[in-house]
This record gives sequence, structure tokens and C-alpha cells, in this order.
Amino acid sequence: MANTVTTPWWMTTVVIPVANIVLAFAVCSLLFLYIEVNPIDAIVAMVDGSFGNTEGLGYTLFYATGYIFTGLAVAVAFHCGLFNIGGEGQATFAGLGVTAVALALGPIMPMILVIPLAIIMAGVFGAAWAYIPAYLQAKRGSHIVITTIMFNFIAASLMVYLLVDWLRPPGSMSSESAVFPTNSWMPRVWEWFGWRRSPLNLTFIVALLAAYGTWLFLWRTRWGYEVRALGFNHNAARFAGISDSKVVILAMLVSGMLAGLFAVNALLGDLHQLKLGYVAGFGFTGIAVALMGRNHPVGIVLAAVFFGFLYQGGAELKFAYEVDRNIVVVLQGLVVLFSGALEHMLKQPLTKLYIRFQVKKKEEPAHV
Amino acid sequence: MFDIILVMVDATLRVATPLIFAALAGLFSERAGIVNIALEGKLLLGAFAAAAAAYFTGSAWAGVFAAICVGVVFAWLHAFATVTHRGDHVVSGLAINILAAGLTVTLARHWFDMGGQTPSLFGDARFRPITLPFVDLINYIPVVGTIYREVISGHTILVYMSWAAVPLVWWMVFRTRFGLRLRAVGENPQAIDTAGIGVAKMRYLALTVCGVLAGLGGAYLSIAHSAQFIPDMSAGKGYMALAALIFGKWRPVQALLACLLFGFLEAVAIRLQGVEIGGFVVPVQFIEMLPYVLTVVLLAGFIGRAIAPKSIGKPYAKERT
Amino acid sequence: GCSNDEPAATAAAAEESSSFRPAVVYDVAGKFDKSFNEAVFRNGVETFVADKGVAVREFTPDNESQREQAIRRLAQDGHSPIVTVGFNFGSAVEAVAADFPDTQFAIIDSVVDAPNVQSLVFQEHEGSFLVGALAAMVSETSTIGFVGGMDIPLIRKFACGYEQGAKYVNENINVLQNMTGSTPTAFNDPVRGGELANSQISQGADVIYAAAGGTGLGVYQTAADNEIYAIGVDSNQNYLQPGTMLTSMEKRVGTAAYTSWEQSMMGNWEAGVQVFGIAENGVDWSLDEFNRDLISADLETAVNDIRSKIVSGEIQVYDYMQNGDCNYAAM
Amino acid sequence: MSQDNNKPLALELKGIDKRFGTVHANRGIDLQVEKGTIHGIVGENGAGKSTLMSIIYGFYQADAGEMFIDGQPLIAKDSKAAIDAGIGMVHQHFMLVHNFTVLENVILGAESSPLLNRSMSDARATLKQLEKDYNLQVPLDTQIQDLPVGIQQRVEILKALYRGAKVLILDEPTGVLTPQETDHLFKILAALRDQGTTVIIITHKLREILAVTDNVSVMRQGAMVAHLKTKETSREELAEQMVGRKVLLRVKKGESTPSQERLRVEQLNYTDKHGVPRLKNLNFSVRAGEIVGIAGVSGNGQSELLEVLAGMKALTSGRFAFGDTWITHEAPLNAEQIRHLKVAHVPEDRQAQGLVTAFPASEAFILGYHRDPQYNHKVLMKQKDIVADCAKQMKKWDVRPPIPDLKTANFSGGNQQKLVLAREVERDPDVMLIGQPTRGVDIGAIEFIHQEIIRLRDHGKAILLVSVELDEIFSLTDRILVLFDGQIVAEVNTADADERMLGLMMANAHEEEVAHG
Ligand SMILES: Nc1ncnc2c1ncn2[C@@H]1O[C@H](COP(=O)(O)OP(=O)(O)OP(=O)(O)O)[C@@H](O)[C@H]1O
Ligand SMILES: Nc1ncnc2c1ncn2[C@@H]1O[C@H](COP(=O)(O)OP(=O)(O)OP(=O)(O)O)[C@@H](O)[C@H]1O
Ligand SMILES: [Mg+2]
Ligand SMILES: [Mg+2]
Repeated sequence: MANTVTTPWWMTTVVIPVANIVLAFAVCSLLFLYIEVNPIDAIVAMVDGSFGNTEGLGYTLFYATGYIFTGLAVAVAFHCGLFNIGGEGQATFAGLGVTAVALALGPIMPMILVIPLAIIMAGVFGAAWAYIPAYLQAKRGSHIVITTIMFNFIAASLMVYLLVDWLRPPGSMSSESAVFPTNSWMPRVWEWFGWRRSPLNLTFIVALLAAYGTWLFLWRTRWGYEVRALGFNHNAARFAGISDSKVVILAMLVSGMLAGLFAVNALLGDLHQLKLGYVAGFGFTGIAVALMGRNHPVGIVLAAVFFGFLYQGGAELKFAYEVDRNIVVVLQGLVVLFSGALEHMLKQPLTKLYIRFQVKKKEEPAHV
Repeated sequence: MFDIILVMVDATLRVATPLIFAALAGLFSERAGIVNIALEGKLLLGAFAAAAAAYFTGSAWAGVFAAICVGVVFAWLHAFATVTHRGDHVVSGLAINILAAGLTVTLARHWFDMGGQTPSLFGDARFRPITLPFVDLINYIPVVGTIYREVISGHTILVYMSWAAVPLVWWMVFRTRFGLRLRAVGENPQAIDTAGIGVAKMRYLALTVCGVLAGLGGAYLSIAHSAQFIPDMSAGKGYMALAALIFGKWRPVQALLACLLFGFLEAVAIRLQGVEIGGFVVPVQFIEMLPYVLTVVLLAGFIGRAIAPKSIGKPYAKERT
Repeated sequence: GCSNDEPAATAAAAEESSSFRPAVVYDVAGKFDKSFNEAVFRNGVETFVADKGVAVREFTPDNESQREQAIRRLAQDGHSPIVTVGFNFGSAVEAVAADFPDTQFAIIDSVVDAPNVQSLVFQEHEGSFLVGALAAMVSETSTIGFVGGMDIPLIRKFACGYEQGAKYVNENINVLQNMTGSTPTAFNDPVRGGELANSQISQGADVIYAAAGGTGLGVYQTAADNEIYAIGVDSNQNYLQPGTMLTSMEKRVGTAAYTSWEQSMMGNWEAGVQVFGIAENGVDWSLDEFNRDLISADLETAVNDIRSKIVSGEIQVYDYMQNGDCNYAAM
Repeated sequence: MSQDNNKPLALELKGIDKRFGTVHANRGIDLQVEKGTIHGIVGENGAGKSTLMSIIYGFYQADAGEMFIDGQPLIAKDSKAAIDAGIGMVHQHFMLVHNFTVLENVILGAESSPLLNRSMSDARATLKQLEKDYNLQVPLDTQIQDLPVGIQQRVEILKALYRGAKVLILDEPTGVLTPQETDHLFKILAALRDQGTTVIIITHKLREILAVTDNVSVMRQGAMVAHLKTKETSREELAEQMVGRKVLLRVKKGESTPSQERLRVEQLNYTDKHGVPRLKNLNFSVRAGEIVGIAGVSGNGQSELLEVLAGMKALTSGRFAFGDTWITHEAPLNAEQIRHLKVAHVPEDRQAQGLVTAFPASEAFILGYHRDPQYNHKVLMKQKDIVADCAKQMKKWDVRPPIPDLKTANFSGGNQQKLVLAREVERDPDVMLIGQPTRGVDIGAIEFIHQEIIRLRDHGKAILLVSVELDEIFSLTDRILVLFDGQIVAEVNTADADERMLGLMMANAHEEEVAHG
């Protein structure tokens, strides 16, 4: 039929994302100039502080680990056509599971059992917190965006209650649990490789495995097939005998599980105790990570490193210039804006340009 | 007991005001087919703009004006992404919320260097409660007088504006040409387009009104309800307003009632700590959770299904490319 | 703003660790919170810089995981002593102090038991007793209020001292008490503070003491709007709403920080718990040009009388922390 | 062009060109429409008719070309400009707000006052007059969603007239109407013409063109290929112009030899989620080796019947059986379970139901069979086998291009349909449920698909065929069931049926008409 010209892969996966990031940086530079920080210096400080030495790199990859989990969580739900804004709450809730295992079993079990158990619990708790919104979406049609947002708030309140009334050691004033026994601490990378100290830990490997697992799940199993089929075209899914509600719930369980694994990195890997608000917006930023990573595990790992860089670079900026780290939040917002909400702004003209060029090449001889 | 109820109702009205503004703002947006989780960010930006402008100028009205301007600008950004470039509405909303969180604190630190807060506002730089006329006159009438004095009178001007806004919005949406087109563009933009009215124009207009109202809500937070901006001061009110809008089935009066309900629950949570129910102390966190749990329960369809404007969240594109 | 002229403070700076390089890490509310952190800044950092001509490196973390990162970073860069403002730093200081045995650390409001950590704790109940007594003296309704920030033992300690002071003056006084919340945001929620004050006022309170950080600002505002008295906390907050700020319960955290740096500079810094009570000038009530008109000579004498009784030990103020309750009558 | 110029032109187009991304929808189109005539435009699906009309109406903007209305240049930068110039359009898919009343829909965008009540009372008077003039009765205060499509169409016409249209464009107005409703519409159009309105009507039903128009233009693949006077042309000529070559009107097929019963339906009822009964007490059966056609005007339950039988919707009461497995409301089976009963389903709308167009062909090719052990290890799928199988079938069914990795959306309609047929047929089913097998498919593919369906019948499949094209029903089926309002109103052997009779049955006017006649 019509001469179809497809845009080449490098257009959508390299040129456009990079253009969007550059645009975000450019706009943010204006803000840097306004607050009297030379944007070039700022970027140099950020890059140097996050990749320039093993400590910075460690932090960058540590943050990236968290983003990989929350980004994958968003992506899996997205492939099912769902917007899981509840990563924050799922990770929060999973923190309770991890804490329970670490505090209850840590003293009586060897590391080799405690850590895997804690990982499982993180997944189970995360999934459990995603289950209710999923169920309500599947069976009662409540809008999952609203319900997951509400579940973030509910998780936050629940966490306060449990932490303050139950988990806080008597007499302690901070809202934190007791410190976990050391045999539930994730081995840290710097101890092994002679790096400078950073919280980067074995969970990074778990995150990479999770990314690979997510890819296998989505593109190499029949369940992933059903998730994607439903996400793209729910009529076709119904035609194929795919159960809407089962698949929605499955996708959200996997999504919640991935978000829950965030707790492993943050709690077993770094904090070693449950603290209020320990998720610190990573659940939300996971949405940006997934968007930038185009909802593909490989893209997500790369985007996660990018966001890890932003986060660590932001801290570095603060050390260097005393500017508020929030300027990096602005940068994140701009990245979401340009690579998410305004994705067509550059994509359309660029691809149009490309197509016009290609069509001319193809059509001229045939049609005059 | 009567006293406690009065105090609660009084607080409810104060706490619900930003929700009312934001819900009405959302109403314009969503009726026009634009999902607006950016309400949260607009409230925050409005609050910051109002506090900063009021501080610099010493005038609360200048603060309101600034909040409205900022509300409208970010509403246009939302429109630019979702209408002009047909971006995803939720993603655009999130981007604005993230931007709002970052921008307010960055600018606040740059201008005031107070950990992201603005300085406290004094005198005319903030709105004060106004005592309505005739309070003394009818004060002596038993119940009515007390209610008038304690509950109706003694709020800031913005509270009264929010009350006035509800019937005004109702009239605009259901009794004017603008309202007819607004509702049509959210139900079936093609019908609007083929009727010779620009879909984009209608949606920009709707979002402009949305920005104005959200700005008012933000201004209320920082220069009427309190007297300074603090980071993350919106604290989820934008989301709650959206939920109220959905309960209200996208109708102003019902949305108002939902806002009052949420406001009431918040007022309860503020005041009732360690309430005992049958000897069991209800943790305050559970009361704080209540609006959220209620939202979830109600959304699960126990109030009858809310039917959203039909083309909400769908980018309008004539040409598939 | 705060000028920090050092170029990017990276590892290179750490080399010259021989020189004296004090540092402070504020809590997330920041050094301009008009309260706790600000007191460290105004009466600690600013005065120290002015007196000694030595720069103090300042830092404010943004979130939980940055606390430890910041302290560690400062220690690595050769800063010492590092004063951390607030009990929230407890676990972070504990962890970092173990890794940097040669660096001196100080923590305010918390006790960390390590050979290189100084724990600076205050007798807030004594100061609160004073302002409670004053509140009872001026109250006409025999009802006074207390608005706490986050519901933790430390804040209960304030409340308990306040109540004791009030009852000492007027046994039948009604002391309304509210906590703003159970998370750290309870220290930074003026809106909620205002609502709580409103509620106490409607129950008859005519003096309200806020021990709630930034939340207090809403309390003072509401008190001013309703023309009743409010009592400030931590810093001298009398200037905030002149005319209705009865006094402030000063907790001289700034002085404590100052002392720690000075000791280190002089070489007589010692680890361990240091207690700051009324006797040590660590807590006190404040009287300045902003509240001079509110405090009659009689009142002043009466309060100072109680003050000296506390110093002398004639009045023993019960500390909530002793048993985690406010059963002072049992003593 | 051979149009005599005695009549002035109401509308003239010169060199209109339009692309949608890679699709060249209109290629340099010239058109002249005489004032006070009914002008037909015919062309196959996707020929570009709707696009052209939408350009005139200002809904799309042409990339190149000029338009004139009454000799004056028309710059239709948006629909408002076109409306102001006196153009009205009834779109193929109605442009109505479903939860507005008729009155609100009519005034939308043409309100006489900023206040709604004033506008509505103004409009009410005008509309009463129009209703009378053109015999276009509509209930003004009823919501659109409560009205049948025929009436909705009248609302669209009223909308145009209310705005003072001098040129009225109707895009495929008869697709949703029974032959009798169509006749009524044509009477209205004739009345409009007689009062001086120019009418442009689009359809691909040649009979209608011949019945109602004065002039006719033919479009093929985005270009205007002929302008003819209706009186001087014939069905055959038009068909040939439309498809660009001589076309076979019917496929050849032998006698059917039905054997055992494969599908049996008893007292089947289906009520949709809004509580509207869609299928009422259906009873029929299909035997191996026969093709049973379901005829009816769109929206009379054909789609629901297919979906219920295929397990996509659960029946409300009654029962049906494939072979000897009974399916009831109490014991429903989903689409997958039904497929296991050796039932294949070619859905009516392949893009919306039969395929996931974002998937590569190899993945779309296993939709519905993705759980088969053939394609699965314990956990992972047998990726290589899937691709190989797809490649094999693509070759066999001549799907072009035969690339299993190509995104399904990038195949043309006919090739997509072949992919779906290949998938469903190659599992050797006993029963086939086929909906609209050739909708939007080019002629070459139609021939191929029709022959394939006949071949399947001859191999002993039991086939249930739903089609809105009566021609297709006639040329393929052995038996015809007529659905009207969810009921089977007639059953005839194809050999005994003729088009007129079927049309009457589809309108359920059979009995009356017979009584009259
Ligand atoms: N909005 C659009 N965006 C992209 N492509 C379009 C759009 N509308 C139509 N097309 C494409 O343009 C071509 C012509 O479509 P058009 O709707 O004009 O055909 P038509 O003759 O009206 O067909 P039908 O009989 O099916 O209505 C088709 O290939 C179609 O897919
Ligand atoms: N010779 C042919 N071979 C294949 N398809 C054809 C042929 N002639 C017409 N068609 C297609 O068949 C469809 C209907 O054609 P036509 O208008 O002749 O049918 P009709 O009998 O007049 O109408 P109706 O089906 O409403 O009774 C059109 O889509 C047209 O493209
Ligand atoms: Mg068409
Ligand atoms: Mg036909």
C-alpha cells in the first residue's frame, strides 16, 4: 500500500533523548545564571563529583540502583497501560517488611538466609501495597493514578504510626527503628574493591538482575506477552482470551515488587535502620527514569545512572557552591517535561524532516 | 459540645478553602478534557509567588496578583505540553509538580536564604480575618448569633471569595455559551472543531481560568491562612482537590461538599489527638489517613460511578501521524 | 547569604588538616528557621567568626541519607570539631565518629557514647518552668496553652516543665497541651500551629507557649491576631510579634556550639556529656526591648526569684526524661 | 473534463493535495460542483473521499490547491470559515456531544447570545420552522445518546441547515440506515436540492449513486479519476473506474454438502452492561461444509453475536454448543477456552481486535495461541519457533513483505487481514466465526480471501459469516439469517434470496411490504 517510511532506531533512541536532555540543561542554565552560578562550572562540578572518583561513582551507582528499581516498576505497569504513581508508597511499605525481617530474624539467622529473606519480603510487601489499587482498578474501575497517590499518603501515615508507636526504640527521639544487626547489612562494594567509601552495595547486582528479569518477563514469557497485549490494545487482549483483571493485577504485583526492592538498597545497603521518609521521592522520580529509558530495561538502567548522576551531582553542587540541591530537582522536572510531556515537540519536526527526505528519494521516480 | 462543633466548623471552612479553589480550578481543566494533577504544583507555585510578592511590595493584593500570574503561566505550560504538543497529561502534570517543588525552594533560597521559606509577612502584606457587619447586632440572638459570629464571620477575604466562586462557576459552566463549549470540548472535541470553534483555543481558555483559580488557592495558603511560604506547603492538597472533584462528579456544588468533607476530616485530625473510642486510643495517624482511605473507598464505586468527561486525557489530534 | 569562598571543596582541601577547621551541620530546616538552627547560627557561628576570625564550614542536608554523607564528607575534608544540630543526627554521628577517631564531633540534644563525641544536652524543663510560671502569673483566664512540635520525649520535657511552673504559681490553672504531629514536619508546619493555637484560644487560653520550631511562627501569628500572649522558644523570639510575645525560653545552643569550638581551639576539648541548665546559663527566659513593656517590675522580680531558687536547688524541676512520664507530683 | 457550463458552479476545487505523514491521501484533485444539484463522489475505502470533504469543510488544511465557492476564493483555515461561506457537513462519524440535548448540539458554536437560555429559545423557533420545511422531525430536548442513529443523522443535517448551509456535504450517510430510511433521506435531499441547496454525497454503494445524484465523480487511491453524468453511466463503468480494472462481481463456487452440526445455538440472549438487550432468543445451527451468513443493518446485534460465540462476551441466558460442549451463562467459557474447542475467530475489526498493531508480526501472529505448548517452554517462550512458524505462514499466505519482525501496523490492510486469516485457519478449526473479512481490503486481496473462504467450506469447516456488504453475503453464503434488533427475523437459502427482499427483511418491513404488495 502506501509507501511506509519507518524512522530508524537511532533517531528515537539516541538523537531525540539526547536532544531533550540538552534542552533541559539549556533551560536550567538560565536558572543557574540567575542564581549566579556559572552553569559550565556547575556541570563540571557535578560530573567530577559523581564520576571523578570512586566515592562519587559509588554514590552515583548507589542512587542509580534505587532508580533502576523504581524505574522498572513504572515501566512494567506502563506496558500494561497503567500509570503506577505509587512507587513511593510501595517502597515505603516494603521498608516495613525489610525491617521486620532484619530486626526479627537478623539476630537468630545467618546472613546467607537473612538477606535473601529480606529481599523476598521487600518484594512481597511492595507487591502487597500495589495489590489493592490494582484490585480496585481491575474489579471496580477506580482510577489507578488517584488510588496509587492515595496509597502513597496512606503508606506515609502508616509508616509514621508504626515507626513512632512500635518500631522506635524506647527513649529514642528520632523517628527511626533500631539499627539492624550487622548480618543483615548488604556487603558494600568499596570494602571489596578498595574504593573510597560509599554506600554502593551488592544490591546493584540485584538491580541489574531485576532489569534482565524484567526484560525476560515482558518479552520472553507468555505472561509478559499478555501484559503488553493488554497494554497496547485491550480489545485484542479480550479477543485472545486474556483476562483483563488477572493481567492488570499481575502487572501491578510485579511493578509493586520491583518498587519494593528499593527498600533493599536503601535499608540493607545504606541506612541499616528504617527512617521516616527514607524513600525521599525516588518513587516519583522513577516515572522520569522510565520515561527517559523509554520503558525498556536497558534504557532504564542508563537513565537510572543519569538520574543517579543528577542526584549525586546535586549533592556535590551543594558542597561546592552552597546552592540548594533543589536546583537539580528543577533539572529533573525539565527532563520529565521535555522527554515526557513535550516528547513530540522535537520528535515531530525531526522525524518529519527525516521522512520528507526519505519520501522524496522514494517517490520522485514513481509519481510524476 | 456546641462550642466544639462551632470551632470545628470554623476550622473546616478555613482548611477547605484552598481545596475549593483548587477543585474549581480542576473543574475547568477537566471539563475541557485536560487531566490536571498539576494542581498540586500550581498551588505550591501560587503560594510562593504570593508570599514573595507580598513580601517585596508589602501588599497582599499584589501577592494575589502574582499568584494568579504564576498560576496562569504554568497552566499555559501545561496547555503547551498537552494541547499544542499533545503530550501525556499525567506526565506533564508530574513535570510541573516536580518543577514547582524545585523552583520554589531554589528561588526562595536565592532571594531570602531562609531554608526555602519566605520571611514572615506582617501588616498589609497578609490578609487578616475580617469581621462581618452586624456581628454585634445579632450577637444576642441565641444560636444564630453565635454561629454568625463564630463561624460565618471572622475569615479572610479569600475564604469569602471561594464561597462566591462556587455559584459563579456553576453559572459559567451551565448557563453560558462559554460553559456549553467548555463542556463540549471535554466530551467531544471534534464536535467543537467542526462547529467552527478552535479546540486549542477553548482548552487554553479553560486552563487560563484554571490557573487563576489555582493561583488564588495558592495565595490563600501563604498569605491568608498562614503568613509565609514554606517548602512543600501544598502537601497533597492539589491531589485531594482532584479527588474531591471526582467525587463531586465534576460539578461545582458537589465538589464543594467534598472539599468541605475533606476539610472537616483535616480539621478533625489537627484537633483530635489521642481520641478514645471505647477505651481504645485512636492514633492520630489513622485520623490523618481518613481522607485518603475515604477517597479510595469512594472511588471504588460506593457512591455510584462518576462518569468523567468522555475525552478526558486524550490528546486531540486531527491527523494521525 | 552565607559566603563560602573556598573553591570546590574536594579531596585536595583535606590535605592541610593541621589547621583548625570547625564545621557545623544544621538540621534539614536550615539555619534560618527562626528557632533552633538559627540560634546556632547567630549565637554560635556568627559570634565565633567575629571573635576568633576563623571560618566555620556550614552545611544543611536535604534528606535522611545526606546526613551521614555530609558529616563524613566534612570529616574527610579535615574539619573538626563538627557540631551537628539536633538529635536526628544521632545515628549518623555514631557511624561516622567510629570511622574518624581523630576527628572531634559534637551533637546537640542527643547522647552519643563515643570517645570522640561531645554530647551537648540542655535542661529545657528548667527554662520551661520559668516561662510556665510567668504565663500563670499573667493569665487572666486561668487557662494557658502549650503547642509542641513533634511528639517526642524531648518536647514532652518542655511541656512537663512548663506545666510544673504554671502549677507552682497557680495550682488550679488549666494547661492545654497539643502536639503538632509525629514526624519532623511537625516542626515546620505554621498552618497547623495556627490552627492548634486557634483551638486553644477558643478554649480560653490567653498565653500559649510553642516549643515547635517553625510551627511556632503560626502560633505566634495567631496569638497576635487574637491579641493574646505567646511565648517563644530556643532563640530569643521576642522580636517576632512585638507586643504579644510575652517572653522566650532561650535555649543557648549557639553558646554550646561556640564552647565546643573554643575548647577545641584552646586544646581543652573533651568528649562526653555536657549539661546546660539555668545554672550554666544554658537555658533562661529572655527580657529585652521587645517585651520590656509587658513585664512589670513585680513580674520580673517574681520570675527571677524562682530562677534563683532553681539555681540554688530549692526548686527541683522534674525531668520528663527520667521515667518517660510527667508524674512530678509523685516526687 | 466534460461538464457543460449552463449551470453556475457552487463549488470548485483546483489541485487539492494532502498528505498524512507517509500517506498521500489526496493527489492534486480538481472538482466542479454545479449549483442546485446532487453530486455524488464514489471510491473505495481509503480512496480519500472523507479527507477531501474535510478539507472543503476546513477540518483539515490542504497542503496545496485552491477552492472557490460561488466563484469566490474560499480560504477554509478552520471550520468556522467554511461555515461562514455556507458549507455544511454531515460527517461519516457524527460530531455530536452524546450527553447534550439535540438543541444544545444544534446551537453549539452558533449561539445567538453569550447566555445559554436566550440562545436556546432563539434556536427553538428557527428549528421548528426547519423541521416543517424539510420534514425533519427530532425531539429537541432529548439527549443524543438516547436517540437512534437515524435520528442522530437528522440532527446533523439540522445543524448544517441551522447554520444556513448552501452546500451540504454528506459523508457515507447511508451506512447506518436501512434501505427504507435511506429512501427517506433521499427524499429530504431532493427537497433540499429543489429549494436551491447544493448537495454532495459520498458513498461506495453504486446503486445509491445511480438513484439519487445528478453528477458523479470517482476517486481512486487519492486521485480523481472520472467525472460523469449519472444518466450517462452504469454500475459496471463506475465499479471499473473505482478499482481501476475489470472486476469479478461474484466468486465461483460449487454446491455445498453440509454434514454434521458443528455449532448449535438455543434461546441465546445477551444484554449489555447498560442493560440493553442486544440478542434475543436466537436459535440456529451451522453444519460442517456450509457457510451461514448473518445479514443486517449495522448495530442490530451482529457484532455482539460474534463476540458472544467467540467468548469475548458472556451470554445472559440460553446456551450454545460447539460439537457437544455446551456453553451457558452458568458455565461460560472465555475466548481462550472456546478456541480449544477448535473454533477460530476472524474478528470484525482486525486493528481494534484481531491484532496488536504495536507488536511485530511474529507476536501478532500468535495472539490467542500464545499459551500453546507449541510456543512455550516451562517459563520462557520458544522465540525461534514462533518466528519460524510466522515466516512459514507468511510465505504460504503471500503476506507482503514476509518479514516477521516488521511492526504489524506497517502492513497494509489486506496483508494484515491475511495474517489474521493465516493465524486462525492454520490451526485446522472445525468452526470458523468470520466478521467483515474484506472490510477496507483492496480488490485483489478480496478475491483471494473469498476464494480461500470457499475452499475452507469445501474442506468441511462450518463457517458463520457476518458482513455488511450484501454482495459478499450473496456471493459466499449458502444460507442467510437476517438479524433485526437482536432477533432473527428471517432465514433464507441464498439461492432463493434477492437483494430487495433482503433489504426489506433487514428493516423488518418484510411482512407489511408483502401485505401491501
Ligand atoms: N486523520 C488522518 N491522519 C492520518 N491519515 C489519515 C487520516 N484520515 C485519513 N487518513 C488516511 O488517508 C487515506 C484516505 O482516507 P479517507 O478517510 O479520506 O478515505 P475514504 O475514501 O473516506 O475511505 P472510507 O470509505 O473508508 O471512508 C487513508 O489511507 C487513511 O488511512
Ligand atoms: N466487481 C466488483 N468486485 C469486487 N468488489 C466490488 C465490485 N463492484 C463493487 N465492489 C465493491 O463492493 C461494494 C458494494 O458495491 P455496490 O455499490 O455495487 O453494491 P450495491 O449492491 O449497489 O450496494 P448494497 O450493498 O448497499 O446493496 C463496494 O465497496 C465496492 O468497492
Ligand atoms: Mg470516509
Ligand atoms: Mg453493497
